[in-house]
Amino acid sequence: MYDNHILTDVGCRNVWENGKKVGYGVNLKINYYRGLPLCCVDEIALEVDGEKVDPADMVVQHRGREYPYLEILKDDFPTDFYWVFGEMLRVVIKKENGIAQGRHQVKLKLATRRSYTPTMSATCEKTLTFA
Amino acid sequence: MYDNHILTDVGCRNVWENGKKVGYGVNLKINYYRGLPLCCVDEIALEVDGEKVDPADMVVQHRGREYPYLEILKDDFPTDFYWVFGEMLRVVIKKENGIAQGRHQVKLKLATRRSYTPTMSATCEKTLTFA
Amino acid sequence: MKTNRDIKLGVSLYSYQDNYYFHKHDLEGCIAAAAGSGAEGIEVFADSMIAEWPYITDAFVDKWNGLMARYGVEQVCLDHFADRAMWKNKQLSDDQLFERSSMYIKAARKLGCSTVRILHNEHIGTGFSPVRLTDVKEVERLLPLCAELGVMMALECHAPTTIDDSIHEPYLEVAEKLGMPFVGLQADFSSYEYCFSKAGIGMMVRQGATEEILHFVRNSQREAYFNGVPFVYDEIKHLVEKMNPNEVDRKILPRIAKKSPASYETLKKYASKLVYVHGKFFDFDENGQVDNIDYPKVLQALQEGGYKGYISSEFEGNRSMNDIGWVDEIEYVRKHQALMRDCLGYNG
Amino acid sequence: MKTNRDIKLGVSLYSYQDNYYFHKHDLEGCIAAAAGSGAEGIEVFADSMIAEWPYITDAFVDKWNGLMARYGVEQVCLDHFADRAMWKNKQLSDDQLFERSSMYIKAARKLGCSTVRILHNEHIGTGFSPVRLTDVKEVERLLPLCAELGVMMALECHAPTTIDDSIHEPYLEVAEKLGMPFVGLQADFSSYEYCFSKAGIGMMVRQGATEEILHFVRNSQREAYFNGVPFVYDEIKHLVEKMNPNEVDRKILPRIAKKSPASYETLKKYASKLVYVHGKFFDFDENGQVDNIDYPKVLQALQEGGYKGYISSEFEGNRSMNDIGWVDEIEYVRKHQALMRDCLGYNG
Ligand SMILES: [Mn+2]
Ligand SMILES: [Mn+2]
Repeated sequence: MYDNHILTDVGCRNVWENGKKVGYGVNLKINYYRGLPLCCVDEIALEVDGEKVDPADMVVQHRGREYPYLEILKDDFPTDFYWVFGEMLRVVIKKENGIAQGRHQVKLKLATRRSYTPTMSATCEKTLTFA
Repeated sequence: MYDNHILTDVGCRNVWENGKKVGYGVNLKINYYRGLPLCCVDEIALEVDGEKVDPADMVVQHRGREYPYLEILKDDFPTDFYWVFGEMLRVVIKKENGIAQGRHQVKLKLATRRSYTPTMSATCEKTLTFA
Repeated sequence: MKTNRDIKLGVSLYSYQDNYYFHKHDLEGCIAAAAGSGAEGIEVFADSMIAEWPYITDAFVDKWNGLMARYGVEQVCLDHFADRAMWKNKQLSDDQLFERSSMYIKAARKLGCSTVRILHNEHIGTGFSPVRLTDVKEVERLLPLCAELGVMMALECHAPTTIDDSIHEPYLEVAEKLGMPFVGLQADFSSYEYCFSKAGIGMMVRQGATEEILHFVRNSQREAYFNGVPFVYDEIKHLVEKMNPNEVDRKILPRIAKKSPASYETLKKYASKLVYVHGKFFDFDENGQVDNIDYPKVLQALQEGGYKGYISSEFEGNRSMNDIGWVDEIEYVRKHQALMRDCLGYNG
Repeated sequence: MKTNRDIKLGVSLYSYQDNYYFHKHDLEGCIAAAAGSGAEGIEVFADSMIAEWPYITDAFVDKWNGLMARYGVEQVCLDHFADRAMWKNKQLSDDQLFERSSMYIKAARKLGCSTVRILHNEHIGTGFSPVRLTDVKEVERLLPLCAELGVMMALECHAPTTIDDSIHEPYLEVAEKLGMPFVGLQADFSSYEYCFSKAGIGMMVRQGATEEILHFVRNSQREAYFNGVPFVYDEIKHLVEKMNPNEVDRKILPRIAKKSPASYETLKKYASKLVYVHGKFFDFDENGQVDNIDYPKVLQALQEGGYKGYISSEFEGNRSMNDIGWVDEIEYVRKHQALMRDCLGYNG
């Protein structure tokens, strides 16, 4: 659901600290008709210019807090942090020197677990300009 | 400037009070590369389904306050209420029973006074669905 | 606009999901859209349109009640979900699922909804859901809370099941056993589809299906229905084979060729016992009728059977059409409400 | 990335206006884009990207300085406007305009900008602006404040004027008279256009102009420029007439056919006195050069003339291309910065 829209170009850019690029981030929207707890994210898989992003390098930013991506996949992660329907979830990839400014081919696979339907996976591929 | 975008379909709907429709509103975006004080609005002219909206029926909603449209055109209207660049200005047309829900042809002429260029007028016509 | 009719019309805000997802309308805008369609009841998915969910603050409750007053509508139903597969390798225990279900029921009460659409284990039959949903044992545990709060659990009977499918009966029996009549049947018009909607054809074709085959099968379904005979796919299968179905067709056909409407007689018989109804629809035909559900017949059965309660518009065509552009959900619901009023004789 | 070069490169956030208007990037995103292009200076339009304008809270100042530190850039210039026609039937008095100008200068100081692009009365020559902008008298009144705060007023000399146009001189004279050297000349590369950019052709054609004629005139302009001879429209006018120009062409041609670059020699002569420079551009050609301004020549003149200060990218192609779709401003500025670094020998 919403496959064409789960990968957005909003806020697509490098992340800086003290004058240096330390990563880059993209904003995702949910592939379902309602919001879900973060712990119901089954998979966020990113490929940039044909190269798989290491899940260990990914952090998820949500309502002013930041969680290592692998953390939200763990059993007993809190059930009350909702990825709100229609709102963006920011995924930052930690990487020294970030990503070269400009256009990159980004592929996202987003899988979420739902109540009564099996885990649904949406895929979206776009050329995004990273600021 | 931004002619195609000055008339938006965001929040396009009837306005209700106590279970009754008392008007309808549209959200506009500015036709310039910066924000302008509300008093620099030279004209907001609306035509709905070919019929001109009476300027006396229009109110402008801005940062939690509401001004009769004709008020913002008056000399000495405050100069520090900015229509922020990229943000929407809500125009509500007071009308008993509002507008019939559904699609209507809306034409907007928006003219703004600027610093060094003559008053610029943008026109936009769209079919909008009023909720 | 509030009435005192036996059958009242509502809108599930689910119908406006694209407007919300793409930020055209916020919760208030969706309620305004529902009220503007002429509906008097609101069904809300807390998971979708209450941004602070799973918490509901007093401030939100006040805002909510204010919206109900402003738009002259009433809160009717809140949708419950059963996210048991909460973690990758671990599921909620029955106790935990019970806690979450209680949360939905208390939220319904806070918002003044007399009904919770409960996601019971047989919602879409058996064998499809990957986890055990809210089963009879859970419902039994929830009944005292529902009785205390006065909230009815509506068992949404969605295709491929029907309201008279015996798989829903144990829920009613447990309520009877406890003497707590707070669980009841909810019809969803998906059970009354006599063909598949043309809303889905475009998307199926974009996924690789053969347009001619889809139209042929759909027309055969319609012909059978309007001739009053059952549609049997095996009877046209040889004709479909001649049209050279590809692999996508072969995957899709068994699913969409199954359509046949549940009995209107049964609906009439059950009508007075139903606690809620979903007026599901996907698209209209050239005559302004829902293009795969016989609304005049379905609504007649409900009316003649003495249904008392809400029928809420549940537009689902957005999902099969929004991959290629904007679907005007507000316009769809407006027409749907007008059609339902027509069928029920409310326009005359 | 901060350097201690004589000529530093900046970006006017004006370049990212569509990203901001359409909510792709907020102020921080635009600063990140500028920093990512390799620039070390930021020019900001308070009227566009400071949402609380005309007020600047301490909280905003802290955020701003934090952003400068995070992205390793420095604030360079804030743009002043002269909205004298504030009301429909009444204009700001000179006193009121002075107050507003002071507001911009104080804002620049608060944000750490050493320069204010002042919208002086001869910015785009005379006879076009509907009101008297910030004239010599106003600038004279502003000089003491600028001297006190250490803020330089940059007189942006935009086409059709040039830096050596005598209409700018009275401003410099009044500063000299007062012994307050806080007003200076700012070059804008619009003065160095040797043809019109192809960025505008699409829009002009969409407005009804004849594509063949536009290309013919543009090619004639380019031919003349690269042959080192002045472009005289009258010499090709009879050829244009044979192409049957329509009314739109006749309206557009006098405006776009006027292009001829100001003198590089003069630019070199003035370079060491300039206080700020706008690297205006609209589009690139196939070779990665700006398609209507001779950047190698212009930057050579500035460098050889001993310019010390910022050249800021000012992308304006968005305005002539965004009526038919998204213009990738970030990519344009990135290429522009790379081109300027090339021209200045910063890449070797
Ligand atoms: Mn339903
Ligand atoms: Mn400039």
